[in-house]
Amino acid sequence: MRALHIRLQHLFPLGELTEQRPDLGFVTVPAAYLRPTLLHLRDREGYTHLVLLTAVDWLEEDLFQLTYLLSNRSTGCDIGLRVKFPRQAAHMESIHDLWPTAATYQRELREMFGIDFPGSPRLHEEFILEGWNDIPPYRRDFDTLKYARANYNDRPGRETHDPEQHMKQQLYPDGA
Amino acid sequence: MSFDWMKIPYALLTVFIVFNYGMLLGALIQKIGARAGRRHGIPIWQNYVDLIKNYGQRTSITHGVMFYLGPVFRLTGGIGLLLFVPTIYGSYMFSNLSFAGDLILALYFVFFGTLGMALGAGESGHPHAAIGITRGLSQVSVAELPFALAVFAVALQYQTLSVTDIVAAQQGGVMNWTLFTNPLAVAAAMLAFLGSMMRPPFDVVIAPQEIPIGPPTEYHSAYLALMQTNRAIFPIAKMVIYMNLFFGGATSWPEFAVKVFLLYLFSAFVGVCFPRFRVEQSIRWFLIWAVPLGVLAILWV
Amino acid sequence: MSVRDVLSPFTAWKNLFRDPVSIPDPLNRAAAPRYRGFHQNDVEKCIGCGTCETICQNGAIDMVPVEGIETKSGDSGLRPRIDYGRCCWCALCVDVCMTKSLTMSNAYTWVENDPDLFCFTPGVDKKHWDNAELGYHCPTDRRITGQVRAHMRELEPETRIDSFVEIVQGYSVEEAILEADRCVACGLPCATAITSAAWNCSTPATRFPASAAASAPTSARTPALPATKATRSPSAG
Amino acid sequence: MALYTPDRSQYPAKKADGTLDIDLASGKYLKLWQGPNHPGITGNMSVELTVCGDEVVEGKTHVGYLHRGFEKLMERRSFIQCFPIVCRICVPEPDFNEYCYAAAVEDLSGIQSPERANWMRALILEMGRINSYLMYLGGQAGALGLGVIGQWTTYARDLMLDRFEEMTGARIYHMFILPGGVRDGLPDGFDQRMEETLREIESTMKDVHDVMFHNAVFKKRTVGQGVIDPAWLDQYGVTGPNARAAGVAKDVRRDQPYLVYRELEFEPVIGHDSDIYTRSDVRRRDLLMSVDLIRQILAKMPRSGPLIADMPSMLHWKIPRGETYVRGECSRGEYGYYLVTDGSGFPRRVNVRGPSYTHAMALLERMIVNINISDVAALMVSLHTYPPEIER
Repeated sequence: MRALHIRLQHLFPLGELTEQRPDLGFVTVPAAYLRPTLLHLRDREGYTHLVLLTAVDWLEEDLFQLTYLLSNRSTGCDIGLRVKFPRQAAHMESIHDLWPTAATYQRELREMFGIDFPGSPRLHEEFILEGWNDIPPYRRDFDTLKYARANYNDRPGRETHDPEQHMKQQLYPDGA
Repeated sequence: MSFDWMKIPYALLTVFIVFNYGMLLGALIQKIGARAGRRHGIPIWQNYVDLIKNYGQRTSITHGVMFYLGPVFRLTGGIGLLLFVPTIYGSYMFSNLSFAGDLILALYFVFFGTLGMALGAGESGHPHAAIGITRGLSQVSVAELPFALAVFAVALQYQTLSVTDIVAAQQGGVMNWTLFTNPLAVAAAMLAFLGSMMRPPFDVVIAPQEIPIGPPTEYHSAYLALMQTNRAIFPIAKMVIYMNLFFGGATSWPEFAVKVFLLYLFSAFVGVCFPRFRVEQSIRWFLIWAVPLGVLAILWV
Repeated sequence: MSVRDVLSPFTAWKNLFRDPVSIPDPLNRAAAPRYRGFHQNDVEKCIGCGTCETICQNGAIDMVPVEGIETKSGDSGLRPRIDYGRCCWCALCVDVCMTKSLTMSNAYTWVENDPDLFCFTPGVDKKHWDNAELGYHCPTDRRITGQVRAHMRELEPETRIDSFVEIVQGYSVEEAILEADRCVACGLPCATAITSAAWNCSTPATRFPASAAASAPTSARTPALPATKATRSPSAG
Repeated sequence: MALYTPDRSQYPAKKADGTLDIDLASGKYLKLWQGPNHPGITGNMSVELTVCGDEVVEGKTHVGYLHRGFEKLMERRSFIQCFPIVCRICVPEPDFNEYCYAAAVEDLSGIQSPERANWMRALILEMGRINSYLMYLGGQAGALGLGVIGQWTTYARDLMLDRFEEMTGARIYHMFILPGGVRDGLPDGFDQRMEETLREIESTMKDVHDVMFHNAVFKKRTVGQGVIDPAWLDQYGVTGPNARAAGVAKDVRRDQPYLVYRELEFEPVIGHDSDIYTRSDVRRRDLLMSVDLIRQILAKMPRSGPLIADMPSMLHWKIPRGETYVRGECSRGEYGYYLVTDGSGFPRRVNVRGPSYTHAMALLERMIVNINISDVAALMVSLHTYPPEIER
């Protein structure tokens, strides 16, 4: 994993390697170098299997992170490429021509995180949510609890008591 | 020739007996099939429960007259078939409304129900119905072909178009049955029988997995009940014809019961063990295996 | 296509004369001894600490006052009421139960016409499985949170006998952290304290700021952004 | 035997962007929905078919019928509270969710699950694999109208569910693999009952072999149908039996051994024809291999020792910032959890990589073109997809 990282660093301006396990590492890639890095890994290093492509919302840092996880079956190693970019007007280059299956991931990411992948096929078709009228729901600032309360009713007759408050009230009704 | 009006209530009595026998037999065969799957199977009266429940329900949507007539046609096909062939040979009560050329009418009635369904289901406007009709009609037609050939062979053999006469010719010992006098015709007809019983490998028409969900879902409530009634009568009626043409007919109800049961079991026996053909595969299968047998049967005569 | 392919399928019929294996009466089949079935609660042992409510990720448990159970020192007088419309029988509430009063029987059939009856207080509302012996019980080992208080080291009697050194040695920092970690932030001792500021259950934690439990009592109950009771009803929150 | 060659002159042309130019108003094409409630579909999904005659010219997978946003829900639950909901992501084989989630949490928090717990986990995973395959075989035969197979395999699966029930306390959602270990050891007499169950499964599989795999009609329907080109494996991320039937021995148990698979003897099952028949056969042989693995596990596993690691109090358990990916070989392929933590008591992001995600979407849409409508169900079942993995 280290050797691979050193080889890659000669070619691309990569960040530090985070070695989670001996066979799994994560490395940050600038958005502009993503495609050549992926191509290099796929065609030269044997990382032919795109395991997953997903996003992480770092709301506090105002960043989206895309993780491209690639796997090399002959060495049994995985490398995750992290790409970070601002949350506003989030968009990323599409890789559906490298792996056709990425189109599905990108469709889901557009719907769930609102990240645009220009050129990806059927990108704007609804994937899971039909008639969704709120902000993309997997963003951190989407509050599921608030949404649920606004749209669904609760079962009547449910009420609970906080043991501490209840006890204080019962034992010291005057608030002593 | 004067018409004997008493024949009508007697024929209806036949229908009644056959209906109940069909209901019980259907459940029995299901139980036997369940045994092959290592299950206990349904209670023997389950079909009656379903039928009564379905007759008690009404639909709340409308599709047009033809749609509703579909199950009626289907049932007419079943009852008509039964009415015009002699069920019990030699019995005045249960020879029904048979007449000299009834074999031709019977052949027509076998097809009549499917045709009615096609018209009815087509009216529903459902795209699946169109596919189902195409499949149903093409498969029934091709399955009918060997049967028709076998019937011609039998008609040629006995030189008559009257079912009663054909049965009469087969009396006097097992060796007189068409089964032994013309085995090729029987073989062709039995293959056709598999095709018309809507059991695997020829049940793609009603196969829910393979899209044309078909009449059982389109029709519901009392319409479904009509079709269930038909499902109790029609196979038995068809087996009565087979019994009469190829297996020496029946001279008493117990003989009838045994023969029909064995015929019914034959379709289940094959059906449990095989998956289904696609339509064009089954057409090809009939053309390759069953039709030549039918042709040979005619040549044999 | 070989002859075998045509004939071999008919071997299916060999089952015809075997006994069927389907269960004729599925309703009265007894569940396995460990089965996670309906809840039982020993109301005498239960102290109403509400930890089961905290851990329930479905928001199925409410703490409700029960007639005949007095609020007294060490017992909030509340008992858990479970909404079986939400329960998923994961048994985390049983695992976390501080007093091991909450258990699960291996009963699994219960029929009612009124859906509201499926909101019930185990142990208080009498049910047919209340005395069932078998079922899932709170395990004895440390699982979700420690339940046994760590023993404080004491001086050996030989040393004690001729000195005035404190006999009880107190906890080391690690032990204290672990002990503070056991706190489930139920609030029961805090509520009965004369002045809650002077004696607070989380005091050991404030003494050792390195402890993971430092902010635990607040975060477990009322976390800042990601609400623990994300799915629960507003009335229950 | 070219009795009939389909007339493809009516087929739609491709537009510049690669999509098909389908004019429904022309009457040449018909839109059909297979699903979402339809016996010939795997779970709650649907395929929007455009057909020309009896042939499919385009198929689009639609999911979302059971979307509950598990990944989002988990962001609002503490690490232990996530544990009861992950199993719901795959109903017929829920244990891989529990295992992958627990393993990811352990990886990030530096906790080692005890040796005995690892053996227990491997046992559960293999039992779940058998269950999943049994369900598949019934479904594959049922999709082609051979109902009797499903009845036998359901019986065999029921026996396995009994073993699950006595071991884990539940039949479907076992909720047994906690982060840090497992909930309990084996009950008394489990080995013997397990052996009886395995024998019964083996005898059922022999019957299945006779009736389903030596069946003229079944062969007619499945041989040469639905071929996955080995070149597609990397393009579409195909894993598991679908890849193994294409002659590529992809098996996480062998490639990146987890739990105790290093100590077990097995060889990944492969096939070469890559059609529906081969895929069913690979799964049948894989099932028998799992039976063998369970025997090995029961013979080798330690019978005493801790079942769960020393854990911090899970009520206020925090995991330092980090990210990891943990995978396992489930009955459908590579199952993985990508977990990101941010130092709080809640996961920052959980992403479930279910094998069906690529199989049922991109791969199925590619394979469904130019097949008969009747074969859609058989093809879909043969990819062995479970929709909840897609929509999570």
